[in-house]
Amino acid sequence: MIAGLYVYWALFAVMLIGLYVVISHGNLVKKLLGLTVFQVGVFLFFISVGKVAGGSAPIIAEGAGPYSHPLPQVLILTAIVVGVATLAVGLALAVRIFESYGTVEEDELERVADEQPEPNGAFGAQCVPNAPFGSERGGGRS
Amino acid sequence: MSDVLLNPGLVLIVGAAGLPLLRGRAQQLYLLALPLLALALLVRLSFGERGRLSLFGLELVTIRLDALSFVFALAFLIAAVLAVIYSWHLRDATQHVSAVIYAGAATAALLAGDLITLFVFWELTAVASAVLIWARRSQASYRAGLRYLLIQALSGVLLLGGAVLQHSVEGHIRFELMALDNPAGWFVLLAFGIKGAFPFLHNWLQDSYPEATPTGTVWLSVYTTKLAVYALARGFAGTELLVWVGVAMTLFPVFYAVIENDLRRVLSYSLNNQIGFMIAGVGVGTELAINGAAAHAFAHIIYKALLFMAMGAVLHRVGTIKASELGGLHKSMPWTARFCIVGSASISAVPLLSGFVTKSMILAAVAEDGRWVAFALLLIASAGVVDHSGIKIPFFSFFAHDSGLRCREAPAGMLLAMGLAAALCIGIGLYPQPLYDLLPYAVEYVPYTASHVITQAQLVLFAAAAFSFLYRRGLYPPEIRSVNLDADVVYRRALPYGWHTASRAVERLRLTAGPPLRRRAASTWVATTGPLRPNGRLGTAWSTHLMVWCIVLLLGALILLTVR
Amino acid sequence: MTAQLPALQVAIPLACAPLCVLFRVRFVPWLLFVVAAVGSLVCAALLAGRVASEGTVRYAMGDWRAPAGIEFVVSAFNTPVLLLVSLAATVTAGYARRSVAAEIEPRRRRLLYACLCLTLAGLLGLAVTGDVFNAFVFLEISSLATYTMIAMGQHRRALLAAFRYVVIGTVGAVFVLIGIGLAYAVTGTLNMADLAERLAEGHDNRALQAAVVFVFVGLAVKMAVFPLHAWLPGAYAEAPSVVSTFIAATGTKVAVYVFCRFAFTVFGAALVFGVLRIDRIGLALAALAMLVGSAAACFQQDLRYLLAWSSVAQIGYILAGVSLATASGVSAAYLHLINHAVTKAALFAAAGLLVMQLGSVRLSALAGLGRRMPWTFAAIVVAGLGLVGVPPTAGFVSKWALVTALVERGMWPVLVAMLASSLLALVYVGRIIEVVWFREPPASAELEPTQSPATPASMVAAIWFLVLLTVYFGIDPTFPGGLADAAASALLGSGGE
Amino acid sequence: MNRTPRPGWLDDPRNVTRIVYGLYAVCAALLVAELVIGRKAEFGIEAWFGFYAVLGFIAYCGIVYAAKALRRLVRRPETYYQDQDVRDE
Repeated sequence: MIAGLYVYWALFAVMLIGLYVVISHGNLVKKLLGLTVFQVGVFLFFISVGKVAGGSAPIIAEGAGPYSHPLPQVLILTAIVVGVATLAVGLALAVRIFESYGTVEEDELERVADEQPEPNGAFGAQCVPNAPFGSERGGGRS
Repeated sequence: MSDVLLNPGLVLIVGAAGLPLLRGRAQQLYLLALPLLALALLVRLSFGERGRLSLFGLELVTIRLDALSFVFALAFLIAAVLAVIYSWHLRDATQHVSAVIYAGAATAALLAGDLITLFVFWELTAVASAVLIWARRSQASYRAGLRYLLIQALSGVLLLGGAVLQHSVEGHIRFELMALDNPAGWFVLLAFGIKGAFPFLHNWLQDSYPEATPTGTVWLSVYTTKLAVYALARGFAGTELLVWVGVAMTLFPVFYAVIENDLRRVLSYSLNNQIGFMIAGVGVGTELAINGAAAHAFAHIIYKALLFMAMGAVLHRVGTIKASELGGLHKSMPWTARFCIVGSASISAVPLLSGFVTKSMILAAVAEDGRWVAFALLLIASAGVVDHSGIKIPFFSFFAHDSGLRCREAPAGMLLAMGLAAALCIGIGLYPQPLYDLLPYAVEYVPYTASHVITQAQLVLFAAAAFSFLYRRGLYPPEIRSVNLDADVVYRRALPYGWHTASRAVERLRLTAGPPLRRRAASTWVATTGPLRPNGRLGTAWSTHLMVWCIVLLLGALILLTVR
Repeated sequence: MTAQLPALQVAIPLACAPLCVLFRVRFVPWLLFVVAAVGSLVCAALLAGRVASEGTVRYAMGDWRAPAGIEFVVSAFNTPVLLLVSLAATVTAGYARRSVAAEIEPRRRRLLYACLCLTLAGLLGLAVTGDVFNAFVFLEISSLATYTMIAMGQHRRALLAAFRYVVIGTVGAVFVLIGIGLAYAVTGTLNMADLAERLAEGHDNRALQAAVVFVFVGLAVKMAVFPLHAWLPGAYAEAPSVVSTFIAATGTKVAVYVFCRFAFTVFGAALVFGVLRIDRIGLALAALAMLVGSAAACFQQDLRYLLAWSSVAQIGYILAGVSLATASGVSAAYLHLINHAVTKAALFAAAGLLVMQLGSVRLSALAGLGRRMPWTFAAIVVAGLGLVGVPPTAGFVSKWALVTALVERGMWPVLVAMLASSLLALVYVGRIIEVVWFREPPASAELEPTQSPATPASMVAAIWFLVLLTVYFGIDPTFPGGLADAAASALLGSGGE
Repeated sequence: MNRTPRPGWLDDPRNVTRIVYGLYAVCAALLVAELVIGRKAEFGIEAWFGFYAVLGFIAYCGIVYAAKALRRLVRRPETYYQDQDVRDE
């Protein structure tokens, strides 16, 4: 009835590839792409759960044979919308980050954020040597 | 509820409030009326428990009158009457008020049927009696009183701790025979032991009693320790440990009494020694022994008060009580001397006097119990009593070499009180049956057998002969102005000295070892808290790799740990 | 009309969101948010009344019956959450007008209000839905709106914080989705009640067990359970004040509720705590969170970061209560959830006011200001003592309940961690007090004339309303306590234990 | 104070000596009485003749000598504690 276990292994691999991209790549856009791959893997997993071997599309008609379970497909339509929205938000943020930091590499972002003073003077670097609870290097983060 | 007020002790405590309102003769009469009233109330009160109160769910029994508490209460109140007469000349409301409260609190503590009531009055005796020491109004008495109060308060705290423990373990706070198999018993025993001046816990007594006023010491000599004896007889009768504690108490003060110069301190050591006899009796715990302890306490209260009265009279008239300064006073104070001799003979257990008919009960009980080591040691201690109280007190103050001091005879009130006390000593000695009738158990003891009279007379008189032998050969230790170290050296000298030394050492250590230690601590602190700081490994904003790693690892860990 | 209440609960804020964007008049978006918040509060109150009198209310969306259709369920276990979220929204709405005006540039204000409405709708939907997939959708609605709002923070670090939250939050949500998919594969249903019925047996199914783990790890991200907490400090501290006030009170709390709902009424305590022993891991993580959160809070230099780290610790308390899986534990968790939400909202609101007036809430910038701004700092101190758990604040009541629950189960190590954490809380709250009252103000502050604008009454009123509510709940905890007890018994009663 | 320093009976050393000899005589009489009347005894040695007399005498001397030894150990000047007290203040 189910399309065979190898499908699950393959989809599992897709998910892991997505996650691996998120972990291994510093570039924010690549991270988002990895995230999308991960999501797509999950979506496919959902759909494969509803697949009935030899079943047709779930269209009710006279004399129709067995058909795949429609509910996962409906759900995944919603999930795809959610995924697209997430991707949109993420990309928009990436663009904003590039505009304000000049880079989308996460390691560099961290360094740039620490090195350059914040635009607002009140939040600028305030070094407190030997304060009882320690000092903070470079710029504040308020 | 209203029968709470039937407490003779409460009569004294409440009545004391009226004293400062009166002046002169009216105050004296009122002062005398208070213990008489309490005495009348005590005699009219039937045996049994009354005055029940409920406090925070605890059942308090404020009055428990039975044969044991009655004997002690009777002695307490008679002594109060005598002490009031003795202090007839005194115009010091502070002393009167505190003395009457002290007597009342001690009496009420005797009657307490539960540990909480006992604790309340136990502490009240401590506070009220400390005022009697401070009333001497000297620097030495102030400090002695402070030490005294501190130790007495400690006893109270231990008692309260014991009460709480007993309540949590046994579920009640009744004051009954206690066992030493749980910590509550040990707490309470220690509390009683402090007030009863057990060896190494005794020094508050010799430290403070000689510093009190002449009249104050008379009051002090009556109550605190005898209250402890009563409490031990009630709570720990038949406890083996107490036999040996008692024997030790009879022995070691004897040596100190021989070399002590301050005669009231000699009496304090002697007091300690007499308490030892009673505690040994309590420890033996047979009917005869308890009877002996109670009877001896009764007689002891009278003759010890008499001795302190005599010494107080000397102090009152002469202004010093150092044996090295005194001598030959029998010419100036003949009656005081006579009464003092009666007291001394009583404490030495000379036949026909009160000590003879009571102490021998304890000795007989010890012998009857087959404890021959304890018996022999008590006999040796008895010989010692003959020395310090029987001979040293009257001899060095009233006889010995004439110091040349001349003064007037003691005031009439003092003489009357001493006379009454001496009469009681002789009366009990001659006709002990009424006292025996009061004792907790039926008495079949006959003091006046030929054998007993001969042995006791031999003991006393040969000891006296030894004294005259040694004294005339010049072998008796001379009276020397000195301070003799006792257990109090621990807290009066060693502890303060140790504290000073330790604090100096700490200061030095701070200066030498401080900076490197501080540097080390600071670097350790930075190393351990580093990750938590805003830019430390944990406190910083985590990168997305790290966060996703975390979630993946947590997922993996959870799957490994939980899914089976 | 009253029959439609469960739908209205979500529909009102959801409808207000697009309207916010449509209207360009200055104050209308704010007004719409007020309408959404007050409307949902009214709905929540009416629903709570109905639940109290009639028991569980079930509502079939579009009249499609469960299990095929989406079902909304209002019962004792989610009325506290509904009330809390809508009340927080209402107070935030009062606070928002001046705060948003001060912090957000005009063209983005209506977007912010729209996002607030969406977040509100998402959180309420998450609380009210009886369908697991629907729960995922609402989770994403609220999350997406939250990411956007955080990015509107004044400083560019907010962008980074929001991005990180997007990544980890999405991974978490997808984990939840995987879990739901596995559960669906096993049972063939998405309705919570139906799932519970079908999951009563067959606990040794590995796919099912994996589903539980996925759902809980995913939700742990949203709850900010240590070590998945890392998004929280940045997100709370960099977001606009109004946003941090709102999400500090609601975001993680609703996630905790969903956790409870899944644990007790979907998978069942027998599976989650009996077979899988999630409770042990939950308690261990809770203890870690308490210690690390409070300890890190002690070292923060910025008031809002400090508060955020303290939230990490407080989530530990709540998680500990839930993980006990006893009536008293879950009740204590609910109570602490309510009390902490109110307290932390008050603190973030006060921090927002300080940001507005001083431009910074670095502790060094606050030195010696206690005398100049006594009311604001008094509010911070009272609420801060609530974090420590000093009577008579609400924090004391719920911590006490939690201590009793822990003692009942003999969880001494967790109890020790909790007491240590409270001690650390005393340290960080003490630091605030020390800086604010006992330090000399920095010399520069003396020289510059204070140009701080007048304190807006609406913001102060909002702050003090929350602070007084904290104290009131501390003195008379019958109302939140009753809600919490009812919730705990509703959860455990149907949890199959 | 006492007005006339008239010499009392006890001021004469011979009288004191008489008293002491009287005491010795009574002691001797008591020993005789024990011999004549006899007494009960509980323990072994106690039954020995003159046990109490010897005990009284020996114990007394022993105590006095022991106390003399003790004095060498514990004797301090009278101001011993006062120094401490003064230093405290």
